[in-house]
Amino acid sequence: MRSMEETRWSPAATNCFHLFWILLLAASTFLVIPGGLARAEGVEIPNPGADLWREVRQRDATPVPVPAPTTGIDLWREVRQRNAAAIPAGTTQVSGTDSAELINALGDQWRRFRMEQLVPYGGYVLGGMVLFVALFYFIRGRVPIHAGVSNKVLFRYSVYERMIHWFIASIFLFQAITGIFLLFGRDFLIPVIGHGAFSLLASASKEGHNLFGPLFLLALALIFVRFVRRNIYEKGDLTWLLRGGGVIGKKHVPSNFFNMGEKSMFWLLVFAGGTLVVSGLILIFPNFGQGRALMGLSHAAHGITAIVMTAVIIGHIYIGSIGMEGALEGMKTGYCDLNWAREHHDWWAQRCENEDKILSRDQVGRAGVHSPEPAAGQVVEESGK
Amino acid sequence: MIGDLIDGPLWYFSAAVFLLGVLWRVFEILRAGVARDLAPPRAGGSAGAVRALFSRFLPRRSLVKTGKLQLIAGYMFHLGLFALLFFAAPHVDFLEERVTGFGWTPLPHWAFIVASEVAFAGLLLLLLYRLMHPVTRLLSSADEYIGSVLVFVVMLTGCLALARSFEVLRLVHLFSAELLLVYFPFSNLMHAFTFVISRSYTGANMARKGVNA
Amino acid sequence: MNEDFDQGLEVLNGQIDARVSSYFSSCVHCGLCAEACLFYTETGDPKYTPIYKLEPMRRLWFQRHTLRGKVAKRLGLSKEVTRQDFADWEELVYDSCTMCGRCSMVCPVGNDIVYMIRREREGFSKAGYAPEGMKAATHRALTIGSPMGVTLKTLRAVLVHVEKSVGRPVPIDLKGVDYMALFSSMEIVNFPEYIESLSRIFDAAGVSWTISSEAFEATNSGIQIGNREAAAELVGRVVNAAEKLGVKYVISPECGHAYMAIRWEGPNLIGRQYGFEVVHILELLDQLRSSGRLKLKDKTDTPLTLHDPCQIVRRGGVIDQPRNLLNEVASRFVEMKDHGDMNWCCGGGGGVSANDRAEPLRLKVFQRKKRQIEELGVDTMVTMCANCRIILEEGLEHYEMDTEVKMKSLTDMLAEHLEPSPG
Amino acid sequence: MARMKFYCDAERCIECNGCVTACKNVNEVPWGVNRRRVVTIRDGEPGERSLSVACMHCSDAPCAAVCPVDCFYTTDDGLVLHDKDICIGCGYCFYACPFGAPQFPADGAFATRGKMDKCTFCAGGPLEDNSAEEFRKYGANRLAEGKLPLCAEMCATKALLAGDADIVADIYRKRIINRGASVLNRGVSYQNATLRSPSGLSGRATSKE
Repeated sequence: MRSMEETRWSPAATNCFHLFWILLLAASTFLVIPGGLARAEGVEIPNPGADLWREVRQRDATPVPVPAPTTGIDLWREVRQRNAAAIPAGTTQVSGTDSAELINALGDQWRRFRMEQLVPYGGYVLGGMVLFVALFYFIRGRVPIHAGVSNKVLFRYSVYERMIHWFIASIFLFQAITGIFLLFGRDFLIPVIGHGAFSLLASASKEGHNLFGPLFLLALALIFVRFVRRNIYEKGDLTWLLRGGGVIGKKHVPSNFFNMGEKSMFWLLVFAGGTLVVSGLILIFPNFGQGRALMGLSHAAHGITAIVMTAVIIGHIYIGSIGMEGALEGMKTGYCDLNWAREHHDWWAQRCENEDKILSRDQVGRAGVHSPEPAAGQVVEESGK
Repeated sequence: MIGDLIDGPLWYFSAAVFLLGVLWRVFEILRAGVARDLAPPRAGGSAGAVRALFSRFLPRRSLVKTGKLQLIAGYMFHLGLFALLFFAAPHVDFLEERVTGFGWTPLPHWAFIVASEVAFAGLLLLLLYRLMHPVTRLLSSADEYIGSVLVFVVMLTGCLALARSFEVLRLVHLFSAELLLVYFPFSNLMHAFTFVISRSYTGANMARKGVNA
Repeated sequence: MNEDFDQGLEVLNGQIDARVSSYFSSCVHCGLCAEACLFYTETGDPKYTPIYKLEPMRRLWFQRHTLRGKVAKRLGLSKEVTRQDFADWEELVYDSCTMCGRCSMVCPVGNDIVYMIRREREGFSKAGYAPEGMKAATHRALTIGSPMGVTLKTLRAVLVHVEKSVGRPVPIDLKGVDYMALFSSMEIVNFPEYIESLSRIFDAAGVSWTISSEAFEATNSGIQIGNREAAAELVGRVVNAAEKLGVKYVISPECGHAYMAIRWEGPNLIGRQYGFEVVHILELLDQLRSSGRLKLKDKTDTPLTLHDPCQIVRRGGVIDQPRNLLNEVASRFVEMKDHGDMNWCCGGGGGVSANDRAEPLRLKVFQRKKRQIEELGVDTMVTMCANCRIILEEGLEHYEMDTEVKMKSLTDMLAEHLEPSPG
Repeated sequence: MARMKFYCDAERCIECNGCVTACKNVNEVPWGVNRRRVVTIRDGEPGERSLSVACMHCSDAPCAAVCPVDCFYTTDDGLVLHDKDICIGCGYCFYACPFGAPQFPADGAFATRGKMDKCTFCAGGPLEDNSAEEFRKYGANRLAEGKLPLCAEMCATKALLAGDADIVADIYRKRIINRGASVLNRGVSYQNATLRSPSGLSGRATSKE
C-alpha cells in the first residue's frame, strides 16, 4: 500500500519542477542583466551629432563643453586611465578591427561581468541546481506510476522524433561540458591538474565547442519544426500555471500531449537556444569584422543563457531519468505506459483511448520493435497536434 | 616515450596491418570464385558492372521517400568524411609526408570544418537511427557499434586537435586512427572497398539478363 | 529426399561463393532493404528485413570464411548455427520471401540479396527445414511431372476442348518444327485459354510449333525450394525432349519462375549450354510484331495497367516487350507508380503460393498491391504470369475488390485483338 | 626592482610609424599582427595628436584576469607576458584589453585565431632567454641583452620613451620644464581646441514640433 502522503504529493512535486524552472529563468534574468546595464549606462561616448540634436530638441543654446584633451599630457592621462569618453575617434595606419580606437570602452565592464558575476553566480546557479535536484530526490524520492506499470502502451514518439531528441541532447551535453570547462576550469581544474594539462583540455574544449556549435543550430531547427505544433499554449495551460503545476491544490492538473511546464521548457529551449546560437555565431565568426563591443555583449548573452539553459536541462534530465517512473520509456522505445500517460497527460491519454490507439505490450513486441509508422501502412496520427 | 611509439612504430604497424588486412580480405573473398554463367547472355557483363558501380551511388527513386532519413544522413556522413579525410590541410600534409610523397591542394580551413560538421551530423544521426529504428536495432551487432564508435572517436579527437598546437592532442588523434586502421580489415568497415566487388558482381549478373541494376 | 541437418549445413557452406562472400563483407546493416520489401512495409515487423533472413548463412560465412570469425568461434564469441536457428528462420527464408529481388535493386553497396536467399534455401531444404507444401509440390513434380499433379492425360483432355474451340488440331510431338511450347500446370488447370490463344496466334503468324508429350511442364519446384538436383532433373526433362524433337526454340510460358528456371538457371543446373534457345512467349510475340508477322487490330479504350511478374521482368530482363505489345492493343495503358524493374510483387512468388501456412501473411502483404491498384483507379490489370494472376485474383477476392478489378493474361488479350491472316 | 613602462609624448609624436616598423622588424612579427600602432585623433584638424600604443603592461591587467587558462604572468620588471604554450586562442584578452594590445595571427571562420600575440616590451617569453624557440614564439629578448625595446630606441623625435618608470618620468619632467609655461598653460602653443564652438544653433526650424 502506498501512503496517502506519497499519493498526494508526487504529481505536485513533479510539476513543482517546471515551475521552478520558470522562476529560475526569471530570477536569473533579473539578477544578472541589470548589473551589466548599469555599467553600460555609465559610459559616455562622445557623439557630437547626437549632442547637437539633443540641444536642438531642448532648445538649449548654451554651448556644451566636450571634454577633449588637447595637449599630449592630457591625452596620455586619459588613455592611461582608460577613459574612452574623453578621447575622440582616431585614425591609424594599422589595419584591423577597432585598431583606430585608442580605448576599448566596454572592455573593463566585460571583465567585471565575467569575473565578478558570470563565474561566481553561474557557479552558484549550476551547483544550486544539482544540490536542489539531489535534495529533491532524497526527500521526495522517485515519482512512481501510481496505478503501476500496465500491460498497455501508447505510441508517443516516432523514430525520427527520438533521433532528433537524442541528437540535440548529445550536442547540448557536449557543449555544456566543454563550456563548463572553459568557464570554471581556471578556478577548479588548474589547481588540480596544473596549467599545462588544463590548457590542453581547454584547447580541446574550445575547438570542440566551436565545431559543434553550428550543429546545435541544425538540431534546434529540426526540433523546432517537428515539435512546435504540439507546444503551442492552449486553454488548460493557464489553469496549470495558476495551480502551480499541481502544487496548489495538491493534485494533478489535466494536460495534453505536453503540459504547460514542458511547453515552457520547449519555448525556453527555442529562445534561449536561439540566443545561444546567434551569440555563438557572432563569436565564432570574427572574420566578418564585428568589433570587441559586439563580441563582448554576445559573450555575456551567451554566458547567461547557457547557465540558465544548463540549469533547466539538469532538471529535465532528472525528471526524464531517475526522477519519474516511466518518463524515459517514451523517448527510449517510442511507447509510453498507459497508466503513466493517464497520470501525466490525461487529456492526451483519453483521446488516444477514444480513438482506439491503445496497444498491448505484446503488439509492440520486443521493446518497441514494432513501429506503427507511416511506412508500416498503418498511419498513426501523431498525437497532440 | 609513448609519443614516439605512437608516431613511429605503431603507425607503421597499423598501416601495415591495414594494407595487408585489406588485401587479405579481398583475396579471402575472391578465393571462393564464382561459377561461370552458362546461360546465353543478352548483353555483356562488364558494362553492367561499371554501370552498377556508379549508378548505386544514387538511390532508386521509389526509395527516396521511405529511406530519406538514412539517405540524407548517409550522404552527409560519407561525403563529409571523404572531404575531410582527403582534403583537410593537416591530412594532406600527413599523407604527403608519410604515404604518397606528393601533396595536393587542400580545402580552406573553413571548408574543412564545414565538411567535418556535415560528417559529424551524419554520423550521429546514423548512429542514433541505428539505435532507434527497430530494423537497424535488430540487424546491428557489436561490429557496427564498434565501427561507428571508433570512427566517431577518430573524428572527435581530430576535431579536438584542430588548433594544431598541442602534440598530445595530435597523438591522441593519431592513436585512435591507428586503432581504426587495425580494426578496419576485420570488420564490415571493409565495405569501403568491397562495395566495388559487390556492385560489380550484381551489375554484371543483372546486365547479362538485360536489367540495369 | 534424404534430409540431414549436418549435410544441410555443409551444403549451405558450399553455397558460399565469392559473390556471397563479398555481399556479406559489404553489408553494413543499414536496413534500407527493409523499405524495399513488401513483407516489411506491410507488417512493420523488422524480422522481415531481407538481409536478416540470411542471418544463419551470414553466421556460417563469418565462422568459416573470415579470419575474425574463425577466431571468434574458437573463443566462443560467435554462436554455432544450430537446428533451432534453421527452425526459427524457416519462416523467414520461405514464407516471407518471394524472391522478387526488389531489395537487390536498392542495396547501396549492390548486394544481390535474392541470389543469397536462393542459395540459402539449398542448405535449408537439404537440412529438411522447408515448408511441407513446397516439399510436396517438389515431390509431385519429380514423380508425376507437375507440382499440381497434372498428367499427360489431363493435358490431352484440355487440348480436346482447345481443338474444338480453335477448329484445328494442336500439334503434339511434331519433329523438325521451330518452336516447342511449355506450359505451367496453373495454365493447364486454370487458364486453358492460354493454350487456345497460343494456337490462334501461331496459326495467324505462321509459326511452326509443337508440344512435347514428354515434357510440357515448365514450372520448376526445385529452384523454389532450393534443391539443385531436383531442379536439374526437371530442367533436364525439358532439354531432352526439346533436343529429341530437334526444335530451334523452346517457349517459356506466362510463368515467372519457369522462365528463370529454364532460361537463366537451367544451363548452370545441367552444366552445359542447350542445343536450342529459350524465349519467353512475350519476347517471341514482340519479335513477331516487329517483324510484321503478328498483326493486331482494334485498340481497346478501357483503362488498364500492367503487373510485372518479378522473375520475368526484374530478374528476367523481359521489360519492354510486354509494354510494346500492350500499347498495340490498348489506347489507355497506364503504368503503376512503381513498375518495371521496381514493381511490387504480388506476394505469391518464390514458392509462397505453394506454401499453405503462409497464406495469412501473403494476404496481409497483398495490401501493397491493393494500394497500388487503388492509387491508380484502373479496373483492368494485365499480367503475364499465371501464378501472379491467380494470386492477384485471390487477393482481390479476399479484399472484396474482385467485382471492380479484372485480371487478364497479356497473351489472351493479344489473341482477342488478332487480325486474321489473309492466307 | 625596476618597473618598466612606455610613455608616448603626444606633443612630439609625428605619426611616422617608425616604432611600428621597428617592432615588426626586430620581433619578426607575422603578417597581420601589429604589436604596436600609432593612433591619430582629429586627423587633419586643429588639435591633431598622435599616440603610439602597445601593451601598457598594466599593474592590474584585465587580460590576465579574464584568461580562462591563466597564461599571463607579471615579471619582476613589471611586464605582463604570456605563455603561448598555454594560450588556447580564445580571444577573451582581446575583449577585455582597454588598449587593443592582444593580436591574433588569424581571424578565420569558426574562431580560428591562432595563439595570441602582443608586445613583450622586447622581453621575450617564458622560454630560455634568446633561444631560437623563444624568438620564434615571442620575438626579440632585448631586455636580456641589456637593451630597451627597439620601438623607443628608434623613435626619431624621442616621443616614445621606454624604460624604468622613474627614469622615464624624470626625462618627461625635464621636458615639461624645458617646454615652459606655454605648454603647461594648455593649448597656447597651438590653436585652442578645448571647447567646441556651438555655431550651428542659430538656424531656423522649417516645421513646428
